[in-house]
Amino acid sequence: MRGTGQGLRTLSRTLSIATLSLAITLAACGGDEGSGAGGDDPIRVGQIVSLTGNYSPLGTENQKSVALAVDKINADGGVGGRKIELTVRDDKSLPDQAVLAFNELKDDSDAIIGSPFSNSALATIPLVDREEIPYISLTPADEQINPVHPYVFVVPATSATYAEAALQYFQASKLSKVALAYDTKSSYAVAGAKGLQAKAGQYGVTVNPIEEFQTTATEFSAIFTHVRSSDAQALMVWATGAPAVALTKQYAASGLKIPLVLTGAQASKLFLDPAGPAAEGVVIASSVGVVGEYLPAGELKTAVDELTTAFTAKYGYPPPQFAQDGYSGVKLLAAAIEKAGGTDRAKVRDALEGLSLTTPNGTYAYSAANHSGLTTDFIAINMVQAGKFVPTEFSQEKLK
Amino acid sequence: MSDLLGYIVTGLGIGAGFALVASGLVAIYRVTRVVNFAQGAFAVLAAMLTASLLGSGVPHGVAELGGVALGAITGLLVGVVAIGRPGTSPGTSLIVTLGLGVLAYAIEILIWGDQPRSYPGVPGVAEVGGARLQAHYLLIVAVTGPVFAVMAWFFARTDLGKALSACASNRYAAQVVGIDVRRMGLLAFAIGGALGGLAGVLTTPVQQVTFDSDVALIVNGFAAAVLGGLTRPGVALAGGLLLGVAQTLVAGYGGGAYQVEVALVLMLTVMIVQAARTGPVAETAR
Amino acid sequence: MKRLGFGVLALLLVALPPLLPERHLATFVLLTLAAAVTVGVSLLMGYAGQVSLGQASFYAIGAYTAGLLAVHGTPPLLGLLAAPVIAAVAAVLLGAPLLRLRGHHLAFATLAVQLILLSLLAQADWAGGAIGLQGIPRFSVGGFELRNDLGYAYLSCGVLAIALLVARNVVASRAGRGLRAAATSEVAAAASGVAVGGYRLAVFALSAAFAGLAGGVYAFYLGYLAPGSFPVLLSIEYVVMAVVGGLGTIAGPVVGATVIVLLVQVLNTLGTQPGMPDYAPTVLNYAVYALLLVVCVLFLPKGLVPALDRVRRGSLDKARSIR
Amino acid sequence: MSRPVVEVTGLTVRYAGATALDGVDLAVGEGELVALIGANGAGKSTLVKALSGLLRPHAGTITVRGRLAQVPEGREMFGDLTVDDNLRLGGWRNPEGRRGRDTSPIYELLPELSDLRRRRAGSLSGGQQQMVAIGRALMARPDILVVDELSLGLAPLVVTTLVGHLRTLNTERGLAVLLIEQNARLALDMCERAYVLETGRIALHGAAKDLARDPQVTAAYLGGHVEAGGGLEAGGHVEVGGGQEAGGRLEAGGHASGGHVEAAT
Repeated sequence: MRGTGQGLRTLSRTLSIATLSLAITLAACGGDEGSGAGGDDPIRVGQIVSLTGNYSPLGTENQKSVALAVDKINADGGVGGRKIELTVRDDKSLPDQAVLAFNELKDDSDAIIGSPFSNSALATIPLVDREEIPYISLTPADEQINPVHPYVFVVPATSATYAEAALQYFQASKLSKVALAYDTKSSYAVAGAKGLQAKAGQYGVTVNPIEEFQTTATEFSAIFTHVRSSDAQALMVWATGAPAVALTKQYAASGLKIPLVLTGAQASKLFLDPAGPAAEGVVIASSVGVVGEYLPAGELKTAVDELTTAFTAKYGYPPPQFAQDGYSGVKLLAAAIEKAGGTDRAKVRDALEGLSLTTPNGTYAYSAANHSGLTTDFIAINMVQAGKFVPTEFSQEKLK
Repeated sequence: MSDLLGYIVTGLGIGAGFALVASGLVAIYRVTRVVNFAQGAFAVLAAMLTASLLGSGVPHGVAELGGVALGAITGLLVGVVAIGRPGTSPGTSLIVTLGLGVLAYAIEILIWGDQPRSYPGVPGVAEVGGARLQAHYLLIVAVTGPVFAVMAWFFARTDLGKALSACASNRYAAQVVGIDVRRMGLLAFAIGGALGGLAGVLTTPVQQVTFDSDVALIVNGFAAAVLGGLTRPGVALAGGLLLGVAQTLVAGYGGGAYQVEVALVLMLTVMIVQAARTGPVAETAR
Repeated sequence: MKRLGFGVLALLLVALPPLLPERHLATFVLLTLAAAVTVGVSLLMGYAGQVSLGQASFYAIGAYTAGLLAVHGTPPLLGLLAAPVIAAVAAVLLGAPLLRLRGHHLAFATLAVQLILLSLLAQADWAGGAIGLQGIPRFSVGGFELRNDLGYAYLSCGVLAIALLVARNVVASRAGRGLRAAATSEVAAAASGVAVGGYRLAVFALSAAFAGLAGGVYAFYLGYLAPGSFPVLLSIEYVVMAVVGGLGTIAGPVVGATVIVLLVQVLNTLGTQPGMPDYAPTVLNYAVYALLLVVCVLFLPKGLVPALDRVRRGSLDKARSIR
Repeated sequence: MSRPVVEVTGLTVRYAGATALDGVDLAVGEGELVALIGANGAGKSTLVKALSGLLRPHAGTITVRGRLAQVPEGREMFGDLTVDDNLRLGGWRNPEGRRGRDTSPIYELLPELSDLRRRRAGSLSGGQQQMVAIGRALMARPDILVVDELSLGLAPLVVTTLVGHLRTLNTERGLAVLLIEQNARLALDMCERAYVLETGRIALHGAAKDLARDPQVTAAYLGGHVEAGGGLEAGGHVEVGGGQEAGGRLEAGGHASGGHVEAAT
């Protein structure tokens, strides 16, 4: 060990090197600030998205579809003649990185499209409140809209909405006793489970047994054993990611004959591919866009087809739920800016609150009291048949 | 009663997966004194390759073998970096394997993307004493048993196995009799890689695999291995099975919300009891 | 000389924040907090010879302590002061059994402790559960509320300065010498009358206190806490920062944290450039982290600071010989 | 001295700046019994490691003609393995391959080991372990055996037996032995020639007989009780035999100082 004095000399020197490199880096980072001069001022949209870490499977789909929507709008001449300029920042699936990204973006952005990770969004929202910048959230957490944050607008249907749509399906299908299993570590799942229990009574449904598991769980025979010994007529599972797949595979082998009901988090190939044949016959709630091909011709069908065609052409597979969210988010923002006649933040906010727009996710109707926008009407209850999502009779009736 | 039996058999199936990861850790640790943090990555890489091979039409069996082979090769490569430089202490090697585990993320995402993968295993349902379980669990148990038997035979009956055990028992003496300890260490890494790969290949059909599945594997594997002080493959097998059964029983009769804690608290307790019994081993980490 | 070193550091910490563009102040705050945590990790690894892969637990404990107290109406200053105390108490309670373990056992044990903590936090409704603890007020003393990032930059600078000063004094003290002896040979240290266990526990608690204090500032700065803010990778990051900077040096943690944070920022900017494949940020991030760690451990085992020092001394020697 | 099996010239080994061996010259001829004595820290172990190729010398050359095998200090058993496995692994580098790992010749040479075959080496007594260590070294069919601290921690009677075995091997098979010992009396007794290693250098070397009478050696290594010119302390009785006699019997004390050595010739 060297003497402390020498250590400190080193310290002072290395610190000055560090400072210098910091300054250089920051200068380099700041280099893009002045761009966009000349011609029409572009509309600057910042996107905070999880490109690395746990939520990257969602984030990459968000980013692809946001970029696709921006390209399409720009190709069609922009919004009010102004092009959209997109700046993307990775939050690494970490809330504090989302805050960093927000701070980097806020001064140079007319609006922000938010992270698919609910913790990131919730960390950013206090800053959104302070900065008063329109924030289009791509995560469904109910906490974002309850209470209403003036500048925060949520795109995906929230867990509570999914729960209510499922209850409507149960009521219509005369399933009055439903077993519930949920991931205690996922805020989406916890919110969904709570929503289901809270509203079950209104639809004449009793929820029993209630089973808990963890995101890391790989084995679910205990849940199936408990459900088998109950009189439940369906099993509804709230989960995201890996456990949903493992559970579905094991459910297929469990010998249970009652319907397995899953939610929007499973309405994509990210679930269908790994689950394989085990997913056959599983009931999955999704946004209507996922089953766009079964929609009757009309405004909604057109909106869905526009995305599906463009997305499939570019990436080679149909757009999953998270892609629909990203695409819808950009559409909503563009419509609001158009309506506000510019990028004045307060005006865009007001425009969003009075907006009604049909996107691949359904028809949004934001209001001062409701920043969620989607109703249960735009949630389809589907069954997996031959590896595809097919609307149940209940939903086909509704779609007509 | 049939519930209990079902939990136990399923627990054994899960535990066999843990045991394979654990035995890979043990195989490497005995010979090199390195706790290999990249052990979970072997499983992930093997499973990913198997999924790709099956997807491109390679028949079952061959695809799985390919996965295990990739595990072994990866093990060897990790070994070369972790212990290849003369004078690398086990503590340093531990941090190197930690780094290589993260590097594996980059490689996996580059090649296979960040989406989960899975492939079908043994289809259908088996009934054991009135309890239903996925038939694939029986395959896992059926493969794990002979693998451990072959390992026991290899270490106890073949000269190469004895040489590996010799390195584990007394490194200096092994050098004295002319055993190339470093080469044996690399062999151990390759064996550990193959065992890790086998774990991944076998367990993926009942679950799925993502690039970061390795954390759960390594934690459970370490918990199983630590029961035998990281040096006894037989105890690691017992540890893995115990851990698997404990988890299914807790989920079955307690609740599924605390499964992770069960494994971790068990691991901590075992380590602390062992340390209290043997006294702190002076082993600096770096 | 000692005074001068700290003088330069103090000057830098005071002068730098106002010069930074506001949008980079957040980076500065998180960097400084990370450096303060890393001071503890470096102390633990370099002086007590122990790897902790769970240091983010104490960061989280400090953050939740401050956050929960503030949410329930305790004055923020009290919450901030309680953060390091509770973190240190937790470290003493955990350390008493855990520090019987050595090397990789301790590494796994600390990792396990963090996984358990995260799991419990995610299920603790009183702490906000998986959705997180919202509505933490901003830091304030008396009637003065710390609103802008510049204030937090100075607050976190203060935390780093405290961590560095305490660490320096511990290193120079009798206890510090005892620890160094313990790190090299526990038996020899014990034989020469050093209370190894006690010192080791003290350093563990001290490093936890640094992390706790930094966590407290983090809670007020961000105003929101969730289990997802403290992943295992964060703990590994601290180890990388400590190793890259150089263990057992005072400057190491600061340099390590600076290098890593800046590199990650640059990579993030690079990876999200238009035209980059969508996996670029992930792959770059993981690959560079991994390679930096592996290369540093294998080829610069003492870290950047001593390596730079050697280079400098080498060139000085050359200069002298020419003269 | 006949043609050397081992020849060391100008051997220098350094650890992190400290010089452990400094220009050591040493040779052992075919079928010769040579002793190397020295105090703790003189560099004996370093020399052994360099001879076995476990250390890379800084300067100098080591020439080994034929095969060299080592009986390491502290026996260094494979404690978890059986005696038979320990022996087998001794033949790891044997050029005859699998056949070279046949352990039966060792049981003929060292019959005491026959009954211990299946025992775990770690469970044996110190003397039995030393016997296994010698057997293990013999499995390599060496031309020279480097024995590092034969007597350390062993009872006198046991040491006698071991020395007996080494002498037999020497006379009947022409095995050369380099005996590295702290117990100088034992070493000088058994061997023909001897080297004295002091702080990394060869301080003295010559016939064991002469060295035993050297005042410096007696003062430093034989407890200072033996006067120059061979004067014997009352009660102590030392006779140094040629070391070549078959069946030579030797009783040796465990330690140099105050040790009591008798060698019948």
